[in-house]
Amino acid sequence: MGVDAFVNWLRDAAGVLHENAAYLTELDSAIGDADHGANMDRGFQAIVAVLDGTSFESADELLKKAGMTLVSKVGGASGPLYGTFFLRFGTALAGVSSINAEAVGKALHAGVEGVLARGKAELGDKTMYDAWAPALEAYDAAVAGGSEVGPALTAAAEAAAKGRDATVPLVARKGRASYLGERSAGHQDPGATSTTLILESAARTLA
Amino acid sequence: MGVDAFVNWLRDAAGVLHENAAYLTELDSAIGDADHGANMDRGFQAIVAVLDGTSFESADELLKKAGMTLVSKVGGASGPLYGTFFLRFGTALAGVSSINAEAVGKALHAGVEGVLARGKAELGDKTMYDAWAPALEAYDAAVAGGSEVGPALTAAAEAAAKGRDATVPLVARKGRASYLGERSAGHQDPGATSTTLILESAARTLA
Amino acid sequence: MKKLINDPGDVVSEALQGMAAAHPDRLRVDLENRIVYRKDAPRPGKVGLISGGGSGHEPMHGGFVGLGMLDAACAGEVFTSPVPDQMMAATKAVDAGAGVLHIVKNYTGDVMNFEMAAELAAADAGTEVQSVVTNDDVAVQDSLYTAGRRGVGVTVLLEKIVGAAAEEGQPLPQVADLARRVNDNGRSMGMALTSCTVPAAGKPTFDLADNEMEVGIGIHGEPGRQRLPLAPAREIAAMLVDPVVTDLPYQQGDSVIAFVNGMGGTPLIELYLMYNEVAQLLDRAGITVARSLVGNYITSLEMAGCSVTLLKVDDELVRLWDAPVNTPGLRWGA
Amino acid sequence: MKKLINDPGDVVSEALQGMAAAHPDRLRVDLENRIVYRKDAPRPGKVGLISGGGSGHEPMHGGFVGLGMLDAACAGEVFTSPVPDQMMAATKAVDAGAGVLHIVKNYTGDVMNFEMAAELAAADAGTEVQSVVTNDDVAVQDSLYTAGRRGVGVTVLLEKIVGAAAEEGQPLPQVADLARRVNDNGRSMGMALTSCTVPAAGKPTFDLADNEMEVGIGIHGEPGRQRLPLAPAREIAAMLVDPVVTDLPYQQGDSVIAFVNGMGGTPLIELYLMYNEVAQLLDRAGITVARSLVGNYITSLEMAGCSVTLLKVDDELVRLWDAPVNTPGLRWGA
Ligand SMILES: Nc1ncnc2c1ncn2[C@@H]1O[C@H](COP(=O)(O)OP(=O)(O)O)[C@@H](O)[C@H]1O
Ligand SMILES: Nc1ncnc2c1ncn2[C@@H]1O[C@H](COP(=O)(O)OP(=O)(O)O)[C@@H](O)[C@H]1O
Ligand SMILES: [Mg+2]
Ligand SMILES: [Mg+2]
Ligand SMILES: [Mg+2]
Ligand SMILES: [Mg+2]
Repeated sequence: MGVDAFVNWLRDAAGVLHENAAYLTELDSAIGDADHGANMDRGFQAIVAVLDGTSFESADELLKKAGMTLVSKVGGASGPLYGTFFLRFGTALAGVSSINAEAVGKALHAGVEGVLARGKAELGDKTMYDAWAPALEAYDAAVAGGSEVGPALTAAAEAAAKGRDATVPLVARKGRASYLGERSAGHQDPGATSTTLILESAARTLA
Repeated sequence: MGVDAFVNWLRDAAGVLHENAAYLTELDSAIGDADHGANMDRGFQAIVAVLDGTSFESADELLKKAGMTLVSKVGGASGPLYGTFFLRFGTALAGVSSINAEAVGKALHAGVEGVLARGKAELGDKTMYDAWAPALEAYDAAVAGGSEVGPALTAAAEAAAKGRDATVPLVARKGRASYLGERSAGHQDPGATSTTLILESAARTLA
Repeated sequence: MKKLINDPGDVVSEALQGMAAAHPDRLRVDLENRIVYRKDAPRPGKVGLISGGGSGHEPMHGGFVGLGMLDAACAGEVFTSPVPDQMMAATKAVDAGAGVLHIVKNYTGDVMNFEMAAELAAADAGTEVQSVVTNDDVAVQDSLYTAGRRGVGVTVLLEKIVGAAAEEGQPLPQVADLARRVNDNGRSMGMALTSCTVPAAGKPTFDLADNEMEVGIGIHGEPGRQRLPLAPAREIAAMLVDPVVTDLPYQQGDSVIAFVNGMGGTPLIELYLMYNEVAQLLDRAGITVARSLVGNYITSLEMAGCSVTLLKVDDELVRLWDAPVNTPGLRWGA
Repeated sequence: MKKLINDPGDVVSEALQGMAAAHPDRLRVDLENRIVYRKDAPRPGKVGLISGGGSGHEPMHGGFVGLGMLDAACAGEVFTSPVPDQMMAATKAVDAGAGVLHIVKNYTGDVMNFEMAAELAAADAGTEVQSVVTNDDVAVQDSLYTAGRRGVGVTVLLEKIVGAAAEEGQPLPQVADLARRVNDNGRSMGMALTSCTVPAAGKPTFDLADNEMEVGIGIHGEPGRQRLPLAPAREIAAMLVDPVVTDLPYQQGDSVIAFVNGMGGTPLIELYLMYNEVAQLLDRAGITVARSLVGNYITSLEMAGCSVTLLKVDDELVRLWDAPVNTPGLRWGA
């Protein structure tokens, strides 16, 4: 897989997040502060602007730049979390000669570890980690079963969607939704939703 | 006519204004600041409190006290205007041995002159004077035709009601409604409405 | 009606109690007469400054009592001018022999009640009383044949500037002249995004659709001169600034105090955004902003909206504006 | 959405331009980086104080920049914490060799972004940076197992008090300790009568019926802990004061700064009325009010509602509270 595939991913994700901005903000209104859609859209539009102006030699440079862009443009909880994800994802690809299913798996793991290091969420806290964690597991299982990147990402995205849906009944223990206590139950986590969109986009574009 | 009749008038007017407080405020919302009902009600309830606590020897003392009470308790435009009306109405009755149709007529004239002196309104300015002026005229005509106080006040109240209705199409040139310019047309003046209520009450109680 | 209140009939007296409790260092409140006094009034040799009006415009006027501004403020019911008894009591209490100036906003009720008070106070104790009536609202047209223009934003600036003159010991005639000069050089225009609710009335004074605004409003929740489609801040600023600038008229090279005032329910972020538009318009008109004031100072309960006031100033007015003031609503240099 | 704005995307930058235009005497605004600086920063020998957070809380934080308070404030998008680049730039700009204190409200986003900035600033220029996180909101329960309590009203009091300490030249460790002491001694609780509308979202964050209120809200328009029937001010005051008093716990004989804060759309008349209730409750609890603050200081856009903050103080904290401050949002003694 070359740089182009990752450029496609970021552009595709930007499009999907833009289309879903109002939806993500709607979800964030119920248990947060009504900015998740605007945050993700602002960040990924900034990435698109970078892509429009620069061409990248390597996937790791591209993805690190994407991460730094998110850190610099988003703010809020999602900025450092997704920013760290892409920074570490990119760093994990540095020096990798052939980006295959295994390399992408390592990068995903590195990225999600970054999310954990920053956010210190645990499974069931009703955060984006509730989408990332099952996605990683599904990805690993698929690769272990012989899948290539594309199908493995499809499995990951499907697992993320299940994880996202499973956030609905949870009482939040991290992030802004935790302030609501019991009242956070019954609502889908916005971050788990954007994570799923980003993984679905990956499944479409990275193959 | 003795003090009692005037006590009845003030009590009756207080009751009617209390019942119509929301209506007067509603009228004042359209072209003013939504307080005319509260103002009139506060003032006349204060008069009732005075009546409950004091007995008056003469109609002039009673009515002057009513006027002073309105001045002291109402504020706004209606406080000084109605306050002055009752002060001068009372003053005109001072030393009058028999309060008959003529004496009441003089008192009404004196009161309305007070309203004019304070407010400097002209006919057609869309104020309470648009109810007072035709009322005076009708009262005088009735007395000239031989009417007693009761029927003369009935004629006055009917004329006031017509004057009140005639305020509807007018563009206000005095008071708060004048700030609205053309937009004041199409609304009935609150003060002309309360004047009519007070005169109707007089027709019912002074005889 | 959604308000932080108890019984609607107790709003004014309970708010005054709150003021008294919050500012015991600077204010003394006569709850019976609903008068907010500067704690150390009367000040020997100083002209007493009194204002007052309906409540619902906070911080005006009670919040402008203190060093360098008012000596007393009389609070009426919400949107209802106070009664002469209050102004008389206040006049007597702040008179230290140098006379008293009444600062009255031009509303029929305010003018009549203050007039009665001045007549009575003069007759009663021989206090020398002068009055100045503010009438800066350019939204009111044909003012010659009506109740005239409303007193709005200029009142705040006037109380500050005239307060400084009184504080430095200027005599009554001079203080009164200054007050008239400030009024003559100031103009305002306001607009509303929402109505407000008089507590005793219990519902909004007018209804406004989500895509509408009222332009040319006063400070009593009354409808304005025109109902227009909601517009961007840039256009609203022009609607407010243009009639103000052309009315005096302000001219290229004039220096002004520029005052963007919130109507009570508009947050500061929007007022600063409006100020940005206003400053740009003034810049284009060649008018220099000597000083500025941005915030909720003369309000209409919880109404959303704003007004723009421009006061043409010379060095003397700027000096008096800059002089120390220490009131709950306006404070600097002290 | 009824607001005095142009394009929703430009609200923050246009409001910052307005601040810059309104306060050229005291502030310098880096519009590119969205940083409000004290005009004369850096001050030689003085610990630099920086805060920041999402916009929509005005006057906090930009309005608290100036003598005796902050050296710089970083403005994020509405309700979105600023990014590390801003805090890094501000940190470098205000560092005068005495180090920099970051004042951070406890929200996941704010904490993470400030953390990244502190790491980068320390690595980059060798600036000594300490951080204090405010978390005074007693509405948040089970805070041990969650993101913890929100930083709300205490932040305002802390910025003032710690600002005074920095102004008088106290060294960074002492200033940071003081900040933690202030935070440890302060508690807050808030409620909303209405929601607010994030400009980019275009509609209210939550819907509330005419007879409902949200109790236990923060400052980001988020729903609170409980939706309750609308209650009189007296009962609301008890709902806010009781959990605050019992949490520290405050005790008979304690002296406090009592702070009744408006959420942005609540007019001063209601805040004073609330203060009256709060003062009576404190009086009954035997708690002495050493100082008070009443007004809209840490807001949620145009939300109607209020919060109560109590800060237990000793003579030293009162002395620092009373020290001169000259910012657009808070000013005395200067
Ligand atoms: N500690 C955390 N760890 C992982 N994810 C988190 C954490 N805190 C919040 N999030 C995620 O961030 C999302 C909210 O992002 P956003 O609305 O952009 O930021 P903010 O909460 O600062 O407004 C939540 O839905 C949640 O998925
Ligand atoms: N100059 C005036 N002369 C006569 N009546 C007036 C004048 N100005 C106002 N009014 C009357 O006062 C009424 C309003 O009274 P009110 O609402 O109690 O006082 P305010 O206008 O001060 O709120 C008007 O409807 C009008 O009839
Ligand atoms: Mg959010
Ligand atoms: Mg009225
Ligand atoms: Mg009125
Ligand atoms: Mg946010």
